Amino acid sequence: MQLSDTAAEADFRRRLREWLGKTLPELPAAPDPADWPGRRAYDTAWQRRLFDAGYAGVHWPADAGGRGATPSEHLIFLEETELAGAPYVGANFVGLLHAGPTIATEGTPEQRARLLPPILRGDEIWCQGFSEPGAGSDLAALRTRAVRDGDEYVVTGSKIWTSHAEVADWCELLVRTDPDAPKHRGITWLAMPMDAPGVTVRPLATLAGTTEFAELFLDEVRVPVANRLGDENDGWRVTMVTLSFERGTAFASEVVACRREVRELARVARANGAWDDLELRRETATLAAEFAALWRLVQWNVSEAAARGVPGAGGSVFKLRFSEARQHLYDLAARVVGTEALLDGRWTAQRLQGLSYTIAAGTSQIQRNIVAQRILGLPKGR
Amino acid sequence: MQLSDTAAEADFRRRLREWLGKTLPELPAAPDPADWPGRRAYDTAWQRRLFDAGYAGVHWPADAGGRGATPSEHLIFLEETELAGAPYVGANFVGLLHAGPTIATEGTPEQRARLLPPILRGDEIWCQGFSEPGAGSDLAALRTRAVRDGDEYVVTGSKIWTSHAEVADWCELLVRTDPDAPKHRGITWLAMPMDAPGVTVRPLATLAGTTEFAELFLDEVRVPVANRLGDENDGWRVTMVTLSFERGTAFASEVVACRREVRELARVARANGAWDDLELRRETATLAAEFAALWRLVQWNVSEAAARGVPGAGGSVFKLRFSEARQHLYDLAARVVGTEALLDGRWTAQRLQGLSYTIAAGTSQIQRNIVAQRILGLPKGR
Amino acid sequence: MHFRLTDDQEQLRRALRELLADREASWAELTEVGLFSLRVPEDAGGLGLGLPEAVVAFEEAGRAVLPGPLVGTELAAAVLGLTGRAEVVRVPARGPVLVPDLPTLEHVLLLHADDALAVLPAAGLDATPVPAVDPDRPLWRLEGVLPLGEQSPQAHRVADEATLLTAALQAGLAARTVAEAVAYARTREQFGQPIGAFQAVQHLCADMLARAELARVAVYAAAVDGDEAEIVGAKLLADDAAVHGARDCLQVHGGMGFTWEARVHRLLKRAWAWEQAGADRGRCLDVLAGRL
Amino acid sequence: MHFRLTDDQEQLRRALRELLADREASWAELTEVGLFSLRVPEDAGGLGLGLPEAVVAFEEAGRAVLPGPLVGTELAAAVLGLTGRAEVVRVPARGPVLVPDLPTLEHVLLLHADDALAVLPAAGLDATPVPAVDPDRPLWRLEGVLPLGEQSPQAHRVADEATLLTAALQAGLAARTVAEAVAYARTREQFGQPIGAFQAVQHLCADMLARAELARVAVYAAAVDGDEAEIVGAKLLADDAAVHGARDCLQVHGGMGFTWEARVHRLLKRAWAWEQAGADRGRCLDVLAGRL
Repeated sequence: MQLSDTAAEADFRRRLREWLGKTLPELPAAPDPADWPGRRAYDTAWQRRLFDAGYAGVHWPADAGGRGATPSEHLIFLEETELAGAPYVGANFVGLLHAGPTIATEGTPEQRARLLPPILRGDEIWCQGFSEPGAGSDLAALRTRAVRDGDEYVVTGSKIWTSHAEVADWCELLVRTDPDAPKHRGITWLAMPMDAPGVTVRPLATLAGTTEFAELFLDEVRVPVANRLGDENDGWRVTMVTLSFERGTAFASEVVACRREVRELARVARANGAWDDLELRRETATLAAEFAALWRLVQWNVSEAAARGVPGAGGSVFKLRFSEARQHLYDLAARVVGTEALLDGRWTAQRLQGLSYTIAAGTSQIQRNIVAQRILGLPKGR
Repeated sequence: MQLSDTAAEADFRRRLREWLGKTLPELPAAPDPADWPGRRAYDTAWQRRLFDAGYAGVHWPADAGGRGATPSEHLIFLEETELAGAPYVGANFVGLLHAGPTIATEGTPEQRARLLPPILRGDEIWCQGFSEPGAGSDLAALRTRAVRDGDEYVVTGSKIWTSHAEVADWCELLVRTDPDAPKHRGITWLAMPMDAPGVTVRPLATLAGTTEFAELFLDEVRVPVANRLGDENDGWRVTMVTLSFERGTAFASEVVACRREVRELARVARANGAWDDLELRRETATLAAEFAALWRLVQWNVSEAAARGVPGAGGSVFKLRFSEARQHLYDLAARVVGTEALLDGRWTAQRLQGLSYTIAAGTSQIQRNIVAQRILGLPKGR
Repeated sequence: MHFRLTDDQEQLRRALRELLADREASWAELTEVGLFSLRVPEDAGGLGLGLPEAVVAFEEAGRAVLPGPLVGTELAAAVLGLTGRAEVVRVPARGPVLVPDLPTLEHVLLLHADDALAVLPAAGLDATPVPAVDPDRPLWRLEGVLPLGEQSPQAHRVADEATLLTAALQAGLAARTVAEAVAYARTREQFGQPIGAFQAVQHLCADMLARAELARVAVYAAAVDGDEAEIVGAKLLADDAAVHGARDCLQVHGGMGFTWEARVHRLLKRAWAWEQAGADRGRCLDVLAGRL
Repeated sequence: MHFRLTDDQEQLRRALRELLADREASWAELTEVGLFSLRVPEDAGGLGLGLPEAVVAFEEAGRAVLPGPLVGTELAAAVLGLTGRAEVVRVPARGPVLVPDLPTLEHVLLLHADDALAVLPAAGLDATPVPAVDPDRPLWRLEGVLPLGEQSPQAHRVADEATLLTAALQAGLAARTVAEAVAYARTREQFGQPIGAFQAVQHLCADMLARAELARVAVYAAAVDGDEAEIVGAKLLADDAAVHGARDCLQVHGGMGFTWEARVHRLLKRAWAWEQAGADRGRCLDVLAGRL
């Protein structure tokens, strides 16, 4: 067991830190969160800088244009960029972390050549069309239909929880191509151009009052068959393949951020007197221990993934605990700041946002099912 | 909404309190918990005193020999006897609170005449033969067989969690008389004399190291058909009937006791310095509020039962919260007393005993199923 | 002992539930049905009822997540004999002093930590509007030096009863969260069955109900008994039932609950707001610990 | 970074798990395999390994719920160069000073609240046997005035490493509770299916595993990193995983768990005992808060 960097890792970290130190001060001011074109421009400019410096797709295989870094180096990348306060992956999220890796694994040479380089350079933005109003936890119940018509699919239906839809060039879309097959067997993966006729984007206001997500309405949208990844009706497997790209690094930046938040909260508590309350002090300390351990769990999972080539089963365990710890953090913050928690300020915004943590990317209930059935081998109920 | 006594209730309470004040000092010393014959003698002597004073079967209907008191008066009886430190119902439990009421409702005139008076007078002790090693939460899965042979049933099987079996005269026994019927339909209720040939009692050590319970082994025990309550194969209904006798008063004494325990714990904490720990102090206060509310919930449920004739659905809600609050109380006590919690003393004995609260008389999981399905009307899963 | 609603109390509850069922009642309507004059003596134009009736009524107001200065207006009329809208504002242990709905108020009943009460004309207050997280409960921050108050039996009554009426609002809100969660769980299907058929969802809802029921009974008992320890205990249980319930209600709603449109978030935001009204958690626990 | 067991560490774990699999190893066997000399330098007859290896070994000891003065004997050898059985005893915040297994001991390592250490010959101590709740961990109460101790780097090492090794025991015990609960849930049938098929049981077990895994990783990291804050954080998580896990394991076992025979209770009683060994919760949290 070793937690310190290898020589190569230390070198990678040092160079990255140097580059960040030089580059970050040159960045323009971050755009207003409501200014979608401004956000796209900001995020893609950052991606272009990463690309020029050789840090685009750190974790992508070299033959897909990435750096081919080890999982440990990828983790260092995430840790250092977060510690340095570098921009969040933002609009590049789906392209870099989901659609891109899927195409790298499952795409034809033509698809890879056409679609991957613009992701790495920050030229093209992707969004994700998976969830539907009727298909959330039960994603495979999706009903958006695609009917083959010559060289095209004609797609009709709707999607929800699509981030960056307003400024995306492409959508990785899951559609049902065989309504008669068992639900996992009739799904197909398509790369849909967002400017295709019939695509309507409607911003979706969240409980925080912001519009981070959109709904997509698809009305006989024609998508070339050439945009299909993998075989027809094989889209479920194609999509799941990408999850095995995940090398324990999901949420790594967020853990680093939460550890900073706990320290910040302690500072606020010291300043406003809440620190004198033994209960609040101990609860803050408990969370500090929890996030410290969660960071170690990230390192453990990354090491496992690096050694075994596949991510360990630790992902669901991590997700379960991390989601709850983050919500606990912002509930605690509300008690620390007192009546300020009733104002729409910094801590409250985080608290509202945090309400999604036990829901998005697999509810805590689903995570527990996974842990119980796939890790512990408990039987499915009747 | 009224919490104070009516004139009749106040009168009942005053007379009872007077009688307790006069009677309790006359009682002999309580026997050693391991001395079963001593316990039987002590408990039945107390029951005889109650009988002589007109307090035997306070809640039983008058035509069954009881006092026919209102549910409110029954609650007053439970509260005052607990507050005064009167003996616990002990060995009379099953007779007074389950078997007796069942016989009162379902018995023939002959059965009532033979079986009820000795319960009220403390002459005969009952135990309960319901649970089996393979039938706990799923009680109706019981497999102890009874085969009709002329005027007798021949019973073979085993029972578990039987209190006072060592000193009981009778066992209210559930047996399977029709193995081919749906599980709730093939069960029969029998009054089995404990001295019948083929009955073996084996003490069962609990995790606390004591033997409060026993296992019953039944080897071709012959029970007269005349001892059957209700029809053959109708035993499930017969048994459930008694639960509707329950008028919200179950655990009422225990709530009174827990409120005393919280005050006692605060005294201990003040004495040993634990009270200076804000966390412990607040946790104790939280429990004080919880038990105070649980006492109000008892009063609410009793009032509902009195008004409607059936107990409200509040029983499961009460059981759920009360079980957890009691366990919390003894976990908190362990923190208050420090290393003393590692010794086999007063608080630790309670803590160990308390481990059964979320299991016995319907696990908390079963209680939640009941609340969700019967009160909230949520559908059964597939 | 007859610890259940009387027929009159049942009728009051039914009337209010009906009024508030499908729409938001106007302030005039609430005044008309006597929400604020329940406890005003009959010879002063009120209904001459007691705290139990007020609590039953406020439970319904909480269930309907009514906006506006409910608690203060009732207390101003019932305890202080003042007419017009009013709100009780406690000086918090931490954070700014916030007044909800300030421009609509005639009186601000400012309570200090020691229960000293200052009855202030709302019009003259130095206050700044601030962005509130609950969209139906706009807030103003009091600026400058806070006026002193006076301790008195009346002030203590305002303090205790503000806590109790707020607890009643929370108990009603908690019951609402159960109803909304259950209704959604019965209709929303995933994996081929209503999500309410999954044991995980059932148990979540069962615990929600248990919290709501215990809180409700505690609030009723505190109204009948009037003891400070019962009041603060009821507030703790009601806050927990409302906040935890609203949180769980969102969880049951999954992604849908995260939308603005679904309005589930209003339950949580209101529960947070009412949690900070009346005596705060630290004070409630101190009172209870002091009794042990 | 290579944060997983090395091949040698894996081998150590496998060897111990095999040794401890189905029966209780004798003290001689434990000594023989080097449980107490893992960290003793090779030239002093030990294995010359480090804290990570000790933690891996103690995790297995915890999983096997081994009795005896494990932690103190290891620390006496590794830190103080003392041979023979020893136990670390912390003067508690509340309650008597309790020494487990006293008659078998040669040394008592008495730690005061300020980490001052007194190394005492066990034979001379004024102590009374007292009834212990854990049947495999008999206790003696120290009587009279406690000997003073001395602060030193060695004393601090004993304090920190006692906490860490106890955390390792608890992490192993926590893993054991998961294994026992899952094994029972897979075979015990009620309502026509294994109880492990019920979502309520599945979720209980899933949370148990999550706590156990997080604790395990935290213990490993603390062993590698050696930082006091990591150690006390690991202890908190491991105590929670062990105590809560043993509690849930009993719940999964239902009535069976309540019998003496089923031996599930031993897991809980030991988790309670080890929770009070090493730094206590208040101290752990103070250290962590001090770092913020």
